[in-house]
Amino acid sequence: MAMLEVNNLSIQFGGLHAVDNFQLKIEKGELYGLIGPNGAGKTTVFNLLTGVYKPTEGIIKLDGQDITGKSIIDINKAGIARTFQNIRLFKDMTVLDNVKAGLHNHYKYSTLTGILRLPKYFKVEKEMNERAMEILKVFNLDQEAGLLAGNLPYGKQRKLEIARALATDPKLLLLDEPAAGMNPNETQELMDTIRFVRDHFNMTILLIEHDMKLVGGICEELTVLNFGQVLCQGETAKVLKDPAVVTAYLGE
Amino acid sequence: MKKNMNKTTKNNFITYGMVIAIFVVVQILSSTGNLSRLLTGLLVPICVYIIASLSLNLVVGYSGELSLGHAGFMCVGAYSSALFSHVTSDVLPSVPRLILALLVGAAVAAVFGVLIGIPVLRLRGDYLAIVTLAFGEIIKNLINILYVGVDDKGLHVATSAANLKLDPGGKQIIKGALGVSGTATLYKDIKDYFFLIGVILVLVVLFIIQNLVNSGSGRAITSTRDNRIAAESIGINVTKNKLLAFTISAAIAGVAGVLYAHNLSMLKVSIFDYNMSITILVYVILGGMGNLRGSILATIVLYALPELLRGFSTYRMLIYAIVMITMMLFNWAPAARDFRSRIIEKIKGHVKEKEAA
Amino acid sequence: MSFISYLKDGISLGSIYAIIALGYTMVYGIAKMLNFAHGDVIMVGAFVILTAVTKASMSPILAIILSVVICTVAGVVIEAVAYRPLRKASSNLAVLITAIGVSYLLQNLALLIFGADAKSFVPVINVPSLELFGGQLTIKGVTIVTILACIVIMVGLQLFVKKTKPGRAMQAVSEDRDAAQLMGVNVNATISLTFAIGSGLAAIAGLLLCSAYPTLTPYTGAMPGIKAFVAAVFGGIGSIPGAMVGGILLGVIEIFSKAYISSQVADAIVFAVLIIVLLVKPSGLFGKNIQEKV
Amino acid sequence: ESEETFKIGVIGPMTGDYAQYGNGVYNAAKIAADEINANGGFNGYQVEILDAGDDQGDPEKAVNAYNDLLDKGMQMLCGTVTSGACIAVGAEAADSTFLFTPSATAVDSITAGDNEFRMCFTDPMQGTKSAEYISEKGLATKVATLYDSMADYNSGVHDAFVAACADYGLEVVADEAYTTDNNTDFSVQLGKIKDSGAELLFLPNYYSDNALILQQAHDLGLDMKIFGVDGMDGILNVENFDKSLAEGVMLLTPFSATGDDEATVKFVKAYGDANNGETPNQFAADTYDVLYAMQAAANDAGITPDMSNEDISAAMSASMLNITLDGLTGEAKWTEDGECDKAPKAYVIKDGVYASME
Amino acid sequence: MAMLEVKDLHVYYGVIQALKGISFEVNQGEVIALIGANGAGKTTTLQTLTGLLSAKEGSVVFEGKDITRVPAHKIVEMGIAHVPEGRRVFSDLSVYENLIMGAYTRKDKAEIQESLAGVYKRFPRLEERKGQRAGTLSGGEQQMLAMGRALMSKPRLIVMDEPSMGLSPIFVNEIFDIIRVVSESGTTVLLVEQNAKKALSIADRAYVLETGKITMSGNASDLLNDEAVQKAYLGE
Ligand SMILES: Nc1ncnc2c1ncn2[C@@H]1O[C@H](COP(=O)(O)OP(=O)(O)OP(=O)(O)O)[C@@H](O)[C@H]1O
Ligand SMILES: Nc1ncnc2c1ncn2[C@@H]1O[C@H](COP(=O)(O)OP(=O)(O)OP(=O)(O)O)[C@@H](O)[C@H]1O
Ligand SMILES: [Mg+2]
Ligand SMILES: [Mg+2]
Repeated sequence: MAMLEVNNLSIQFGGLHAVDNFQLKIEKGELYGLIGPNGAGKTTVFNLLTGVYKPTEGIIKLDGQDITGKSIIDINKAGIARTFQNIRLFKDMTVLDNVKAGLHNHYKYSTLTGILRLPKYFKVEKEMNERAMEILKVFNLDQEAGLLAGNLPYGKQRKLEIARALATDPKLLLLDEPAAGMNPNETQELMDTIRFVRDHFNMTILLIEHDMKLVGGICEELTVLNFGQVLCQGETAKVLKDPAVVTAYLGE
Repeated sequence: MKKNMNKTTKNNFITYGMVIAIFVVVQILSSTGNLSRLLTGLLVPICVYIIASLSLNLVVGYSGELSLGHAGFMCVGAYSSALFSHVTSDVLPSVPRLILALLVGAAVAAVFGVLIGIPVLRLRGDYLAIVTLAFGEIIKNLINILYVGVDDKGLHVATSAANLKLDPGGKQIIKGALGVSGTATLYKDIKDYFFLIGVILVLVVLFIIQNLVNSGSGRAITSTRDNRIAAESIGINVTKNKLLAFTISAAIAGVAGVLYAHNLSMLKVSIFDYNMSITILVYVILGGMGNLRGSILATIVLYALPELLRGFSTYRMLIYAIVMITMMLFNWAPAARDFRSRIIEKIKGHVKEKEAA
Repeated sequence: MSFISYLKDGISLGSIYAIIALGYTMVYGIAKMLNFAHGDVIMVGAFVILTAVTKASMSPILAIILSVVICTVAGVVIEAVAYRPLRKASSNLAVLITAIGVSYLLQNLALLIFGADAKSFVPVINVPSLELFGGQLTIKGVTIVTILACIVIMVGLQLFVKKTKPGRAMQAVSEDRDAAQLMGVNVNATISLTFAIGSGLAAIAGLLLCSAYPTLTPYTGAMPGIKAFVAAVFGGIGSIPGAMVGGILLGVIEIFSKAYISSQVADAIVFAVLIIVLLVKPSGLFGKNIQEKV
Repeated sequence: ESEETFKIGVIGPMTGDYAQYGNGVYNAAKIAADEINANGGFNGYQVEILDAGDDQGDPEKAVNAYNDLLDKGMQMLCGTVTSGACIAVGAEAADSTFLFTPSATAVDSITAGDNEFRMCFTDPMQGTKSAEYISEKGLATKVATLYDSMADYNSGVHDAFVAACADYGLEVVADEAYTTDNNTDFSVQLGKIKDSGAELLFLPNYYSDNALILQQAHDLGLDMKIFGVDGMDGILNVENFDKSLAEGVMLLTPFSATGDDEATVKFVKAYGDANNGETPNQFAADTYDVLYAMQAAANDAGITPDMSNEDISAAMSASMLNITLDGLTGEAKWTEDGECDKAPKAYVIKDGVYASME
Repeated sequence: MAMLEVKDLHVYYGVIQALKGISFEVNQGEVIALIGANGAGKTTTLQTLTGLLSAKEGSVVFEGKDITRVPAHKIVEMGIAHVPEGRRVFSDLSVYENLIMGAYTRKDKAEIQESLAGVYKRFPRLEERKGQRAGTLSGGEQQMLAMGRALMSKPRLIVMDEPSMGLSPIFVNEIFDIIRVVSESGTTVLLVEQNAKKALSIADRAYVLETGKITMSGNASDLLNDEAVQKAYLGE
């Protein structure tokens, strides 16, 4: 069974068919890319998958479970986590707390336990700290654990967003332009991290990116979106040579 | 990471320490006769407003919602507990009665917090502000037509004095606009301990809020404040956590109301208007959002200021207004902040130089 | 007939709320701040007119002009001294609190200058009442003037903001001050202009308020200010037509609740209706319900 | 030198919504003190009115003001002005500092201790007396009320009036209220009152609200008798008020500033001279009498400024029962519970002045 | 004399020093690239030039006039336009209204219409969407709008902050083409870019910024071939 199966997905804004009859199938463990010209509807697809927008039509299945129309929270609980094109960190919280917030649904104690500082509080918090530090280490952020997230440089903020998403222990990770604003060296480093995350956490990853070096370098399969519709789907190397993709997206 | 844990714990203890230190200093001054009657009289009200501003800080500072109706929660806490005290004044000794009254006030205010929070917390920003303001005014309006009396048959509730229909020998407790009188008189025997009780309550409230915000629920609450959509995207139930913060805050405001009602012999509803909510908001903002110690200090300074300015008679409130504006500018204007941090840097540099030399 | 006459009363009261709300919403829309001192500027305006007419024997027209000028200047000065330094503060609540401080300041200044005694406002607007249905329904001259003024001001403001260059600058400033600067917009001047217009309108509102309800104390502006704030939110704060509609509706609801339910809890009912409206339409009647782009 | 003077405190709203009442009290207290100092003071000692303690009508701030005045050496209190505040301060002053309120009308204001006295009538007394008077004089059988239900004074008088109406055979055909926050538009209430068939409208409110009510009643063509209590007094002195609107208004009050007796004329002149020509209101007159009653009691008790507050308080309280005062507000005696036993006078406004109805 | 002369610029955020004495110059007609890692101070430099930030020390001279203390809105009038980082379009205004805002300092209506037509010609997508609220445009569309808006003021010097961020490859090429066209039509360009390779390939000269200081400068083609630059900024 595919990890993600999307059929006939559509949404309209006013008269604009932002996403139209979109299909997608991603197998477990795959590193999948979603590309396309600006305004093609890529971010909108993410928003549909994560419940930010409700589709006008279509079905989304995660690991066999129908999640169409569910709330953002329930979809996250079902196993999809994401990052945002315009970074959305908890800026006034520490780096560590950002990740711990991501662990929220997996390490629980009651509010009263927290207020009264019962032994369980200390035990769970300790476990959370350990787990959070483990995740931060993957992204080389463990040194910054005590800083406020808003004070991190841009590149590290992007990484922290991924770390936070990972903390929710998803089945599918959605990354929206993770390399935006990074220089080539930083991008290279990010590619290694994404690959590591896939292997180490046994994750399925769908990402949007305009940096062809990254897309070509790590994505196994690609879907190209144009004017809300699928232009081309398939293996990365093939898709990138498709003449329609070259004219619509890549250029010479 | 260890260090980080220690830092918040240390911070919490500094706050407790500060409160206790203030208490001790005040006790010493008062036992040596160095505290004027005016200041002595201010002690309990200051505790009332500290509790209220801590409670509002939970909503404004940590939950990130602007509430302009906090006086409403104080009001229901005050009235319900005063009613309780009057009704039970013959059956309970004052200490357990006061403890129960505190619980009653907190519980009733919490119920109102939930009832109001459920519809209201869907709104944001200034809209939430106006709706909380509206709720505060509604509470005030309704309590103003509330008449409660007690006689041998039990409790009577009506919306006008004429409809109360008490038996001869019954007494009116809540009298509409005339409010409730004589509550403090019921506690004459422990009146001298009210400041101590106030300080203990402040410490308990600090304990609750500090521990809450440093727990899982607290992280959920602050993450929602920082970015709602991101919080939802990691599975945090935004509404539930906002409601949690709002309810706890309402209960604490209720406690402030209880202390208010029991420290004075007169409780009238027109006091709990939006002006009071705003006054508390002023304490919170001046002290800094999410800064509990700041709330405490700002409350002490701003509450005492107009009282200490009594010597200026007619110019008193004018001076207060000017001082308030100036303090806000000094505390919040970016230019002033830069200026301050530069001074602090300089001092630090100076100290280092000295140390080096 | 009584329904019609209640409706008329509601509109008379509502038009007063509306005229205050227009100034409120204007300042909020552009400067993005709740100017809690707006109601007190109204009070200042009314005192200026009253003093000019009774103490300096000025003609009403001159007194009104003087009041507009003084309020305009006061608005600009208040903005420059008390609000501008906080424009880049890390929380926009800071300036809200300063506005409250300014409100206290104006009230207490007025108290020192004019004393605490309530004063009756002198009739300045001498427009005859309109009699309808053979005298069964009388619409007061002040009401007619207020409604006309509301419409003129609403249309004028709307045209000004949408069609003129300074108006467009205001829109740009309200959205993104830095970007507006990069377009060549003088942000300080634009916000000053906003306050000038808002405060000028406050003078007019003071005149109409005190003509309709001729009593004046240093605290006269406070409650109508809050009500107008409610009206502005009701209509969708920042929306100019919304302020007008919100004000009128607020007045009508208030009068109807007094008439048909209870005069003691009329305010509670008004506020309850407000809450219900906001729950159904979270950004007010005319507010744009903008979905954040994620 | 300070041992040689009595220090008297005044507490009331000097700022805020009720500032006009507090200022009236404070101004009158200073005038009375000057006169008293010229005619022998308290038992031969001079009196000094301390700077007014501002309470904004708030019980909590009133207690703060009370403590502050004690710090400044207050030995006797002339206050507080408003009822709620007086209840709170009364609890503090009970059996320690002599409290004499000119104007707090709620019954509870002076019940906390035996050392607390009142100059004005109580709410129930005014309400009941009004119903009695209306009934006895046959002014009306159907009456209407309009009052501020959020203010303690108005609502206290109102509740007593409505209760007494039943006893005196008056039918309340319209019982309308407004609130302090909503005290400018009375169109609906007055409309209902107009339609109710009432012959008389009872207005237990302060004059500033009543001035607006009269204006709107006039606009509405409301044609019925208007009856007020002591809060109505002062209406003729509202700046720029069109006095013709108040023509025919009746009120039960112990004092009127337009009275032509020598004492009133003298007081009104002195008050005007000291306060830019302002006319004293009911609060001022009651305060003036408070100071003179204090003088009488002080002379009777033979107190001296070096005595403690408690001693002064006890001595004064005892003497209060011995004295009678022929003051601006009538002839008064005090009972043990601190109440003033004096008769209200009925006035009607005629040609812009108060005329006795007798 | 150079069109723009920047001398020894020191800029602070509170107590944090972001620029530690930066000097460079831009000559009439040139395309100058400013490259550097995240947080090096590129945006800070541009914002100081156009008056959004004020320098603690140093001077900025544009066409012989000292503009160090001139407020931002006057600088626009003097002929410098700024395409800000993160686009900063007026999201509540329509695309058309955004463009008209760009011509705020200009008076002649006919000329403004002419410029508008020019922008529409260069960015047909904007004409298609001229009635849409700018806030709902996709990232790329917003970038076009920000560029178009800056051009509406008919600047003599245009400074751009990462104009290629978030754009599709084809569009990145297009943006650089547009920059070239803008430059060829006589407008001087100061360009900040992460995409150092592209930036250096169209620039005449370039400066490298590292933690608030200029560490290298020279002809763009020389830097493109410089080993250190290649290693640090070109990912080779
Ligand atoms: N809430 C909305 N209301 C109206 N139109 C919208 C909304 N959200 C997106 N759109 C439109 O839908 C289209 C697709 O937008 P989307 O953000 O998905 O593009 P994208 O493929 O992510 O582009 P980019 O690579 O530039 O980020 C765009 O034309 C955009 O203007
Ligand atoms: N508002 C601010 N407050 C405090 N520090 C800031 C602020 N803005 C920027 N900085 C700091 O100033 C330095 C320079 O930032 P700047 O934005 O100019 O970098 P940049 O070169 O444009 O980086 P990027 O490639 O990420 O856009 C950084 O260290 C940054 O953290
Ligand atoms: Mg996108
Ligand atoms: Mg930058």
